Amino acid sequence: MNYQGKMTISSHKELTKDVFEMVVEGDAAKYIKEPGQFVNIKITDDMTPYLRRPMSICDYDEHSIKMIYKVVGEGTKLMSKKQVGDQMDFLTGLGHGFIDYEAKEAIVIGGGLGVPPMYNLVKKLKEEGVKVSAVFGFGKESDMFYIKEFEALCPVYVATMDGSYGVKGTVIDAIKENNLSFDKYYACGPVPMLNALVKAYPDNGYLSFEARMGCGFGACMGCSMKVKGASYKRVCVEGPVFKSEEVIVNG
Amino acid sequence: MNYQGKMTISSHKELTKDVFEMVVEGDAAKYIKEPGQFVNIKITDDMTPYLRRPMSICDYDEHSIKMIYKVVGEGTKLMSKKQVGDQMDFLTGLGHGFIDYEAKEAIVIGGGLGVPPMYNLVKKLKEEGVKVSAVFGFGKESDMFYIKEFEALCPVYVATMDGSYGVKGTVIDAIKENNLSFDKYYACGPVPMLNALVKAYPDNGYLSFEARMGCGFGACMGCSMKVKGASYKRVCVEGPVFKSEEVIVNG
Amino acid sequence: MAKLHVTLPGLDMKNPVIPASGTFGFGYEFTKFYDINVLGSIATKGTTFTERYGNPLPRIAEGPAGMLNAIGLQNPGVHAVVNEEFDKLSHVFNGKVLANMGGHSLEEYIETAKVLSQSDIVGALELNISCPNVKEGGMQFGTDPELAAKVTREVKKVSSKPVYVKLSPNVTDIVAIAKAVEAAGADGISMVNTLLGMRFDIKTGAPIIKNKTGGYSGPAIFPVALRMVYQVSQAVNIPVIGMGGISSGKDAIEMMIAGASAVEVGCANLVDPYACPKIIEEMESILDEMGIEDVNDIVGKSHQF
Amino acid sequence: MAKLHVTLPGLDMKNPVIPASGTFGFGYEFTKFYDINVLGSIATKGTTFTERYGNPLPRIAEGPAGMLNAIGLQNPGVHAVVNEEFDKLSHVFNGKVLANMGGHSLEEYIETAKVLSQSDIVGALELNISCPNVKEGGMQFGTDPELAAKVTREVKKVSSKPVYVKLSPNVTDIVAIAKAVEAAGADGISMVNTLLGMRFDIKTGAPIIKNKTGGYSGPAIFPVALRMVYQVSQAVNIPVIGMGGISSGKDAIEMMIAGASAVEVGCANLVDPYACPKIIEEMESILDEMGIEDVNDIVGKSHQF
Ligand SMILES: Cc1cc2nc3c(=O)[nH]c(=O)nc-3n(C[C@H](O)[C@H](O)[C@H](O)COP(=O)(O)OP(=O)(O)OC[C@H]3O[C@@H](n4cnc5c(N)ncnc54)[C@H](O)[C@@H]3O)c2cc1C
Ligand SMILES: Cc1cc2nc3c(=O)[nH]c(=O)nc-3n(C[C@H](O)[C@H](O)[C@H](O)COP(=O)(O)OP(=O)(O)OC[C@H]3O[C@@H](n4cnc5c(N)ncnc54)[C@H](O)[C@@H]3O)c2cc1C
Ligand SMILES: Cc1cc2nc3c(=O)[nH]c(=O)nc-3n(C[C@H](O)[C@H](O)[C@H](O)COP(=O)(O)O)c2cc1C
Ligand SMILES: Cc1cc2nc3c(=O)[nH]c(=O)nc-3n(C[C@H](O)[C@H](O)[C@H](O)COP(=O)(O)O)c2cc1C
Ligand code: FES
Ligand code: FES
Repeated sequence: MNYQGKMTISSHKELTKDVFEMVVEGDAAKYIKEPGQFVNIKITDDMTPYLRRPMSICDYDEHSIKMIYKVVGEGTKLMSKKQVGDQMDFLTGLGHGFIDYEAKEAIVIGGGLGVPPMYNLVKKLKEEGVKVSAVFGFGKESDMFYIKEFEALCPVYVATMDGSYGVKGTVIDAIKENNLSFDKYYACGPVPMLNALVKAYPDNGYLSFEARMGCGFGACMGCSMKVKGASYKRVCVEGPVFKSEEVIVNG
Repeated sequence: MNYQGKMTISSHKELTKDVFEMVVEGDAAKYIKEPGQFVNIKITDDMTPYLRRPMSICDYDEHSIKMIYKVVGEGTKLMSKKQVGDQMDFLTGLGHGFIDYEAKEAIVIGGGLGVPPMYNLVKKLKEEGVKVSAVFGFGKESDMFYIKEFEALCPVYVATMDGSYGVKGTVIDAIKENNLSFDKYYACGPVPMLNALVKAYPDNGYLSFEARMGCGFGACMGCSMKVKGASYKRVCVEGPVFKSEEVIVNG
Repeated sequence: MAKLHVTLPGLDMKNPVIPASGTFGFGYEFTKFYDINVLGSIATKGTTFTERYGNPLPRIAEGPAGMLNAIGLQNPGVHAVVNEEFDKLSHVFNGKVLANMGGHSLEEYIETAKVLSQSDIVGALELNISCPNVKEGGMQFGTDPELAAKVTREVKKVSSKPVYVKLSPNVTDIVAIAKAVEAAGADGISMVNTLLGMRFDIKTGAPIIKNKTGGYSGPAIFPVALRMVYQVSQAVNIPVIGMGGISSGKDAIEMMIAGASAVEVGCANLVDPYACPKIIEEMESILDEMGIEDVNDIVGKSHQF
Repeated sequence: MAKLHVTLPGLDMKNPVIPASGTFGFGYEFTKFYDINVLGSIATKGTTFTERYGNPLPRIAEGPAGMLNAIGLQNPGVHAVVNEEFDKLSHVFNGKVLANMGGHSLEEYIETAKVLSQSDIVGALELNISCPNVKEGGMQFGTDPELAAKVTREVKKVSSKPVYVKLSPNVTDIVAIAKAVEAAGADGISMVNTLLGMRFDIKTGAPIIKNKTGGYSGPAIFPVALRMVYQVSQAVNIPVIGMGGISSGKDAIEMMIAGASAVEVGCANLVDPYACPKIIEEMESILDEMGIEDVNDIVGKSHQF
């Protein structure tokens, strides 16, 4: 039942400016059930930063978790200074991830820091015999990361807002320009991207949402999202992955 | 003018239960002018504990400072966990210490954690040709520390409250039972001990006081003490050492 | 081993530690972490008569040594709470709960209290007149002694269980409000709720919390909470449940020394799901170290000074 | 490079950073650390008409991310301040100071203001009606809009310099008090003073601060201070000097976004004597990064939301 524990950093490197890959090892990894779940990390032992920081899981096995994160504030800055051998306190196996692997042709869609959780998902989909392509959106070429790692698994299409790499525009532009066909899609990224996707493709999608979280395990109601067919759902328990059919655009 | 700087721990060991000796190295040491001054330490880089922690100087040279401290609360507990190589931020050369070394026969008197600052003082007094003895008070034998180090410099007389070592009672009992004669005394220890000394020996004494401090360098008035002949003096700037003649007992 | 058992109106508790309302849901999220029967009681999520979705997101921000929230009393309404949430809870918790309740209006408080107080699992009601995060009702009842007394009196009339009134710290004179609710019949006082605070995104200039202001809680508010508990517990003759920033057994003991007869632990549960059991254990070991045999002996120990 | 120059009534400052009263003495202790001419101004230690020793020791305690103090306005009296302290300060500081003043009674405020406002080095007065650490006067003037207006009006009558009124956060409705002092002629508002708090020694049970309660300041109070500055700066037409927990350039910018036209930095100076110059430098570099040319452009930027 317990899914809390100290994890020890076994690898930590900068992928591109301010974006880091971190691997941690420890028993709490074994509570992760599926791609798209997240962990919630107490970065320091003191009172500041006070709250845990939620992070998606890029890849995992029984004993380790790989995350990719961007330094955006105080917490991630402190995290970036951690060294191999340092420990942090983790809550693991949080939330409901991507569990529907029944598709013929699927695309996974990641925007910025929404790219990492697609990694383990692509692996799972391929294991289940699904034909997968990946569509990623970044601001500009120098923001890109992890493309080679994905290319080793599946075809990758990129859109950049400034056109410095791949298609100029959004992931939707990349899907259209590359004439990608799919019967299911899986997406993670900024809310405007998710909203645009639901508008363009209202059916057969799974979208992973973010929210500022108080707890990450359902106790505080800090992350409630209005969805169709229920009064609300918690991003941290019922989510972070929601069906495109239940998402209320700009809800 | 600047007397603030990072110091690096070069040695750290437990002398007796909860009492530690720490040596730190760094440039800020060179601002120390005399025994009885103190340093003010920011133990962590974060906001808790918020304030610096004042500590007496047991011994020092141009590049290093030795302190002896007891774990009594959160700050000293965190300090006790620091390791050789760790850094802390120091304000050094604070306060006015013991500067009068003109005596024939002097005794230095230390109660508990008031013992350490006497170490460098004894050295100074001996350099100036003063005949020195030391009188130390502890709760019980197992609380004692640093006796051998002092015995290498001068005769040492001990009082313990429970009589488990030396004279049973206070430092004053030890002075009396050992018939110590002196024309000047120098003391540091808990306020009740200092008050008792001033009552017993109103003249020719120098006593080092403690106070909860906001800053340690004269800005906040957190440490003001009522003294004779002035409206008040700050323990951190005009003190911590006061003349017995100016101390108001139970002031 | 120190005795931790405490008895307050409606709450006979094996120890004085109660998770605070809004930080523990209706309890069962925590059964994933530990057996919640170790707790003295549970203050359940603020319940209103009708269902509430609460405020728009973001609802959470952070401060030094604390957090801000503007949940806005999201809850499924009193009937769903009693029929569904309390039912689920009664399968995993065999103690009595302190049922926290909010309201838009005097009428809503009264109707909610009627329903809640009839539930078997409810030991007492906790009347929240201090929620800073709802537009109408909420804190305004808690900042005016007369309104505070009025809602207390009306709720007392309809409640078959003891009523604790939960006070806001955002007031000039908390003692006046405490005395007013005592005079109106309150069986106990819970204090404090959150301090009203704000944070801004320096890039956009916008308040981080969509509702603009939020309630600040956590260690940062501990000295303020201690002061208020000290003041109020000396001024009234009903027990005070103290809260605000408690995150260790030492904190809980300090709060009881200030005058609290029991404590609630709020956002510490969110950061460390094991906060409450750890606090209970630590209290016991500190009391043992101090040679204190009964936790009741430290309640209000500071008042003699 | 971003322009940091700001102009407030009586204070033409090269930057908006002012060390807060009581945390900077009369300035010269800090000349041991840096050239204090880098500062916008200095809010000098609270001055009363007659000399005050202040409260008994201990005067200092700690809280999470903050400290408590109960100095009790220790100062050598207004004549000694003007003749000795300001004289010494004028040799090392060539700006104008914000002369903070306290009082037991209306009369003491008036007499003190007369003397202080005649000193050349004084740019403006800062009328402290919010000190929680003195028995009479002090905070009581700051918790009642009528009393607050009265003392403001009387001090304005005798002062030849602009008057800033320093408000207490320990109130239900700080906007009402701000409006009252504005109507009474205040030229500006300084806010906030400390939050009333307590800590206890768990071994003895005694309050750590001899005076029992103390004023809580530092990062812990930052979200509360931001909220109050936001509320007040929208409700009045005079400038607000914002303070409470500022310890970085980012904090100072957030406070100005909330609505402050300048900031004071209090107990951060005690922990890091270089706090103010560091804050000034950091403000400049953050504004540059954000592409903001004039710090005045961020004042009250949050009000549009
Ligand atoms: C389910 C989930 C998965 C995530 N996965 C990743 C990931 O794989 N990689 C990655 O780089 N980031 C991820 N994020 C965002 C990440 O949590 C934030 O970037 C991080 O918390 C910022 O912390 P900070 O202290 O650096 O920033 P600050 O702005 O200083 O944080 C202040 C507060 O805001 C919250 N916060 C700030 N930004 C966000 C945000 N975008 N989402 C949620 N809370 C936020 C923080 O948790 C904290 O409580 C995820 C968020 C969620 C909810
Ligand atoms: C000039 C001076 C020299 C000192 N020299 C030594 C020394 O050589 N060795 C040693 O062990 N101790 C010394 N002390 C006492 C030491 O500063 C405290 O033991 C220490 O600050 C306790 O910190 P804490 O966080 O562990 O305790 P806590 O009780 O958690 O501290 C809380 C607050 O109280 C203050 N405080 C607590 N006890 C004292 C005290 N006795 N005196 C002053 N402030 C206190 C702390 O600084 C802090 O602000 C000295 C104090 C002063 C003023
Ligand atoms: C996320 C969250 C939700 C809360 N919801 C409620 C509530 O519904 N009713 C209530 O009376 N108090 C509510 N509170 C206030 C807490 O019960 C408690 O009074 C406050 O947080 C102070 O305690 P703490 O510092 O230990 O968190 C809430 C607090 C938080 C952090
Ligand atoms: C040690 C100390 C002494 C203070 N003395 C005064 C004073 O004399 N007059 C006054 O108006 N405010 C006084 N204050 C309040 C501060 O000026 C400031 O309003 C408060 O500390 C909040 O700011 P901060 O969080 O940056 O410290 C004092 C604060 C401290 C910590
Ligand atoms: S973050 Fe607390 S319920 Fe989702
Ligand atoms: S500790 Fe601040 S003046 Fe002495």
